[in-house]
Amino acid sequence: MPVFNAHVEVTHLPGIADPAGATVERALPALGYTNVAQVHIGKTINLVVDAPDADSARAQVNEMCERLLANPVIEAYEIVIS
Amino acid sequence: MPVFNAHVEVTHLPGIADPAGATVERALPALGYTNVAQVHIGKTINLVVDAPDADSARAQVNEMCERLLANPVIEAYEIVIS
Amino acid sequence: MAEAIDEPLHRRLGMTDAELAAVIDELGREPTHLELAMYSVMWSEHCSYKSSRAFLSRFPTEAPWVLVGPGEGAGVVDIGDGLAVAVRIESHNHPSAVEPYQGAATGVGGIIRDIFSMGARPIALMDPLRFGSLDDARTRYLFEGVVSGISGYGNSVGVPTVGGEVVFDDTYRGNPLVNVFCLGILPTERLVLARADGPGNLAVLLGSATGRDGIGGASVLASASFEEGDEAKRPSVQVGDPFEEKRLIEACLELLDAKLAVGVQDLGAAGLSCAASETAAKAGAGMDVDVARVAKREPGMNAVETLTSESQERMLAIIEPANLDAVLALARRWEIRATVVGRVTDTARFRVYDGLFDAVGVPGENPQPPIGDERTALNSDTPPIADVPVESLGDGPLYHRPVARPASQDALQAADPGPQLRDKFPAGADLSGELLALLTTPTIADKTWVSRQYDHQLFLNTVAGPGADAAVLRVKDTTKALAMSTDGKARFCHLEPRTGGRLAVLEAARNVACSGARPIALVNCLNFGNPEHPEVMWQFSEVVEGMSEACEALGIPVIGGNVSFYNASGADDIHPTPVAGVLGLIDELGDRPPAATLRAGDDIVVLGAIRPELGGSEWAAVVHGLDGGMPPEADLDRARTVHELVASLVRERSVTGVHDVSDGGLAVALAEMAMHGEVGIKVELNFDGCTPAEACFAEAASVVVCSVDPKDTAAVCGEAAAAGVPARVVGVAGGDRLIAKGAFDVALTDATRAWRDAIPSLMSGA
Amino acid sequence: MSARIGVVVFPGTNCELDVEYALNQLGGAAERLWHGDDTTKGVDAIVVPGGFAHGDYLRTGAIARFSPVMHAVGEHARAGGPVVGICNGFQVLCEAHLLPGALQKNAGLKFLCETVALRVETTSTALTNLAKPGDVLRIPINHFEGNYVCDERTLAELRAEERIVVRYTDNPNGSLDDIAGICNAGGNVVGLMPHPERASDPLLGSSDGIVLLTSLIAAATQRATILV
Ligand SMILES: Nc1ncnc2c1ncn2[C@@H]1O[C@H](COP(=O)(O)OP(=O)(O)O)[C@@H](O)[C@H]1O
Ligand SMILES: [Mg+2]
Repeated sequence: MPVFNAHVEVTHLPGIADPAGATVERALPALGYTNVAQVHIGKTINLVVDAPDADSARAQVNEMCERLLANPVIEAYEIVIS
Repeated sequence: MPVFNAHVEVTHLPGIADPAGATVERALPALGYTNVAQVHIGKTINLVVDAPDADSARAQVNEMCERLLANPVIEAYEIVIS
Repeated sequence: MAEAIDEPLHRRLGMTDAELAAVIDELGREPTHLELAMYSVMWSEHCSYKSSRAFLSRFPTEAPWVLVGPGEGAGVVDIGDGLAVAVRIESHNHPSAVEPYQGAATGVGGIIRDIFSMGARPIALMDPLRFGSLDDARTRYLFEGVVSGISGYGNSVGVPTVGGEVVFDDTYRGNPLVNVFCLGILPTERLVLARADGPGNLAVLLGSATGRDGIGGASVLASASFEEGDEAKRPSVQVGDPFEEKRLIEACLELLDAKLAVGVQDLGAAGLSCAASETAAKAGAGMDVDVARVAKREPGMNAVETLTSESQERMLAIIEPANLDAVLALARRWEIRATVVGRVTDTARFRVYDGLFDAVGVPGENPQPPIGDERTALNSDTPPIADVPVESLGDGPLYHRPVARPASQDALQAADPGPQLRDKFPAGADLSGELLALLTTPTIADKTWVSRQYDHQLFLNTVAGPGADAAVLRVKDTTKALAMSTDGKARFCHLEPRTGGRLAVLEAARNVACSGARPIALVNCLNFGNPEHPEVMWQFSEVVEGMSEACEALGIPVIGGNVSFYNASGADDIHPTPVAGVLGLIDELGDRPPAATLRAGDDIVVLGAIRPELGGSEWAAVVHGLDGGMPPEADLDRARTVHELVASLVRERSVTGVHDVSDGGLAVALAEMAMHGEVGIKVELNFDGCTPAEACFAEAASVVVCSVDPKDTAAVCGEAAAAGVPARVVGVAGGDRLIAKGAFDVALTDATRAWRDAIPSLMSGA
Repeated sequence: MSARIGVVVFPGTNCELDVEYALNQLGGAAERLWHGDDTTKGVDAIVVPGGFAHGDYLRTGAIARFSPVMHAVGEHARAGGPVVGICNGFQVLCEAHLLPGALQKNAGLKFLCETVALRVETTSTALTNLAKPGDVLRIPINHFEGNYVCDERTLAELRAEERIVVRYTDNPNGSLDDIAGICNAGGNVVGLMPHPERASDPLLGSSDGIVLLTSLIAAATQRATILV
C-alpha cells in the first residue's frame, strides 16, 4: 500500500485566548523587536500513513485530529497530504 | 512600512528524542490506527512583522529564531514569509 | 437552534417571564439589552442561589474564632499568633464536562482568586473529583484531562495540591464533578473585604484583556439542564493562564501590604458587572463603569459582551485616587495590565457608560483598542447604557421550590443487601477474592497516578500529603499545623440524604481527627441535580439538614459553601453529592504525626463499634451490584467521643499508626495500613452481630484502626474505656501476608499489586 | 558573617521562598535578586530556583534568559562564582548556555512530583563538595520537562570531565544517561532537576538535601573569603 506524508497544523480557534503567544509578544520588545504583533503559537504533527490513496489518507488523518491530535472544542487544524 | 506574515515551524533536530511524538505514536494503534509511523510533533509560531521588504523581514525573523523562538541545541526551524 | 431565535431575549438569556416582570417593576421601564443581560447573569442560579438560599440559612455559622462567615469571597478563621486562614470550595462541573483540561484549570484559577482577594496567600489546594466508570473511553478522557488541567494550572501558578478524592460511579457518566478546595493564610491585620467604600475612589481592572470567553457562562452553563454535546448552550471555552494569575497574586498581595487598595475583588461569574456592582452594593455606594476603559482582546466587542465576559485572570482593585500612580507602577513591575474602569459614587446606582471617563477627566485613560477597532469617541452627555439600583442586581429572586420525597425511596431503602450477602458469604466463606476485588475498584485503589502529577510540596509546609487521611501543613514560625480533608459519599445520600449529609461531615472530621487536630471550620460544595425536580429539592433540604446537625454536634462552624445544580447524566439527576471540607487546627505539632500505617510487632487496636451495616458499601454496591438499603447509622455523640479520643491519642503519640474505616470497611483499612507499612497482619475480626464478611466490609461510621506498641496497648484501651469507646485488640502486625482468621489470607505483595496497578493499568490505554 | 546567597526571581518563579527559607535555616544569608535588575548585588553565590519563569511558555527558560539579571549572573559565573540552578533554574542555565544541553518533556509525558534516589557522582562542585561519591540521596523531583538531552560529543565530554554531578538510580523521566544534574568545566555552575530544599527538614520526610545546600553555603563562604 502506498505511504503518504501528512502534515497537520493545529491552531487556536478564533476568540480562544493564546497565553503563550501573548507572553512571547510581550517579551519581544525587550529583545529589541518593537515591530512584531499578533504572535500565535500552535502545534504541528508530521506523520507517515499507509493508505490506498491520498483521499483516504486525508480522511484517516482527519479522523485522528478529531479524536486525538487536536481538540476541536478550542482548536482548528489543517491537513496537508503529500 | 509594509507588514509581512511570518510562519515559523520548529521541529526536533534529527537524533534528538521527541517524547510527545513517541507517545502519540504509541497511542494510535489503541485507537485502531495501525498504519501510522514516524510521528513528530513540532511547534508553529505565526506573527506579523513590519519591515521594508520581505528579505529584511526574513532576516529579522531568522534572528528571532536563533535567539528566542527555537533552541538550536535541539531544534531546527523553517521560515515562510508572505 | 432555529426556534431559540424566535424566543424573546429574556428567555434566550435564561430568564423566566416572571423574572423579567420583576426587572421592569424594579426599573419602572423596559430594561436595555445590557441591563437585561446583567440581570440574567446576576439572577442566575449560579450567582443568586435563588433555589438554595432558603435552605442554606440552616447551617450553623458562628464561633468565636470565625472572622468571616459565608457570603464573602472566602470564609476566614483566626488561628492565633496573629494569623488567619481563608478557605473556600467551588465546583467547575459543567465547564469540565465540555473541555476537561481548561474546565478544571479555570476552576483552580477561580478559587485561588477568591482566596487572595481576601488578602490571603493561597498555600494549598484539594480536588474532590467524581467521574463515571473508567471502563468508558469518554470517562478516561475526562479523568485524564481534568487531572492534567489541575496539574497544569495548579503547579504553574504555584499552589500545591495536597489532597483530594476521586470517586468513580456511573451516576456521573455524562456529568463529572470537579470541585476544588483552596486554603490561604494571612496576617490577621491584612484581612480585607471587597468593598468599594468612599465616593470618588477608583476601580482599577487588573490582569488579562477581556475577550469573548464564557459569555453567559455562569447563567447558561451552571444554571440550566445541560446535556453532552448540547451545542446551543455551549459558551466558548475559557482558557486559563496560570502565569498571568501568578503575577496577579503577587501584585495584589503587594498592593494590600502597601495599603494601596481599599479592597480587591475577583472577577468570576458574570465578570465585570458582578464584581463592580457587588463591591459597591456591599458598601452601600454606587458605581459608574466605562466600557471604553476595558482592555479588549478582540475587535468588535459590544458593551454586553464586555460587561458579562468571564475572561479569566482579572481582578478589580478599589483604590484612592491619590494612590493611582503607585498602583500603576506596581502593576508595571509585575507586567500586569491595569486600567481605571470605574469610579465609586454615592448614587447607589450601577451605571455603565461608553466613552464618558476620558471626556469628563476621570483619572487614567482608555487602553489601546484591539486592532480593527476605532478609538471610542469622547462623550460626556450621552446617557448611560445601563442605569440600575446597585443592590437590585445582587438580591435576585428567592424561590421556595416544591419539595417531594421520591416515590421510589421506600423501595430503595427496603432493598437491604444484608440478607443476600449473608446467604452468599456465610461464616467460614473465603473472602480473599472479595478483598482483592475491593482493592482493585478504582474508587478504593491507589491514587498515586493522580497525586504524583500534582506539586504537593511547594512552600515546604506539607507534613502529610496525598496518602494521608488528612493533609497536614505546618504553619512556619509557629508550633501550629493545619489539617484538612474533603469527603462525601453520594451513595449514602442517595439512600438516605439526611444520614448521608451527616456521614459526609463525620468522615471529613474523622480524617482530621486522625491527624490529632480539632475541627475549627467547614466549607461545603453541594452538587445536585435539577432543582426544578421536587425530589432533588427534597434531597437537597435533607442533606443540608443532616450536615447542619452534624456540624452542631461537633461544634464546627460552616464558613462557606457553593451550590451546583443541574448535574445530570442524560435524563437522570446525579446522586446527591455534598462534599464536606473540614479544616482542623493542631496547636503543638511537634514531630510528624503517625501515618495510616502499621509497624511490625505492634498490636492492632480497633476503636469504635463495627455493625453489620452493608447498605451503600463499596462491597455491596460496587462488587456485588446491590445498591439499595440504608446507609450506616450516623450517631453524632458517638462520633464526637471517638474523634476526641483519637485526636488525643495521636497528640500524645500513644499510637504509631492510625487510619479511619471508610470505603471498603475494616478489611480495606487494615490492608491500606499494612501496604503503607510494608508489613503483614494476623487478626481475628469477631464483632457481635456481624458475620466475618460484615465485620470485614461494613462501612460503619466512627471506627478507627490504630497501630500500638504492645507496651502502650493497656493504656490506650484504658483511655478508650474511660471515654466510653469500645476498643478491641484484633491482632498484630507482622509477616508478609494479610491474614484474618476464618475470613481472608492474601499475600501482601498480591494485595499491593492489585491496589497499586488498578488505575495505571486502566489508564495506560487512555 | 554568613555567606550571602542571591536567589533570582523571575515572573513565574515560585520556589524562591522555599530556597531562601532552607538556606537561612542552615545558616546562609539569602536575599532575592529581581530579574529586572542588571546586578547580583555582590552576593557570594547565586541560586536560580524552581518554578515556571514566564509560564514556561514557548520553551522552559527561553524568555527568562534574556532578563537583565542573567547578564550579571553570567559574569558572576565566568568569574568562578558559585551558581546553582534547581529545576526551572537548571532549564534557564541551559538556555543561557551556562550549561550544555537542554531539558525536554518527560518520557511519560506527565508531570512528576515524587521523591527519587540520586547517586552523587562528582564532589568537586559548588553543590556536592561536602558529599561523598556514591552517596545515595532521597530528594523530590517536581517537573514536566526534566528529560535531559544533548549531542553525543557533549555527553562524551560530560563523562570524560566527570561533569555529571548526580544520576537517578531509577530514571523517572527518560533523561539521557540517567542524568539528574551536571556542572560546567569549573564545577562552580551546577544545574539539577531535583529540589534539595524540599528535603531539608525531617518534618517534610527527608533531610538528604541538607548536604547539598550546606555544600553551596560552604562554596559561598569560601568565595567570600577569597574576595576579601
Ligand atoms: N484527586 C486527588 N488529588 C490529590 N490527592 C488525592 C486525590 N484523590 C485521593 N487523594 C489522596 O489519596 C488518599 C486516599 O484518598 P481517600 O481514600 O479519599 O482518603 P479517605 O478515605 O481517608 O478520605 C488521600 O490522602 C487523598 O488526599
Ligand atoms: Mg480516611
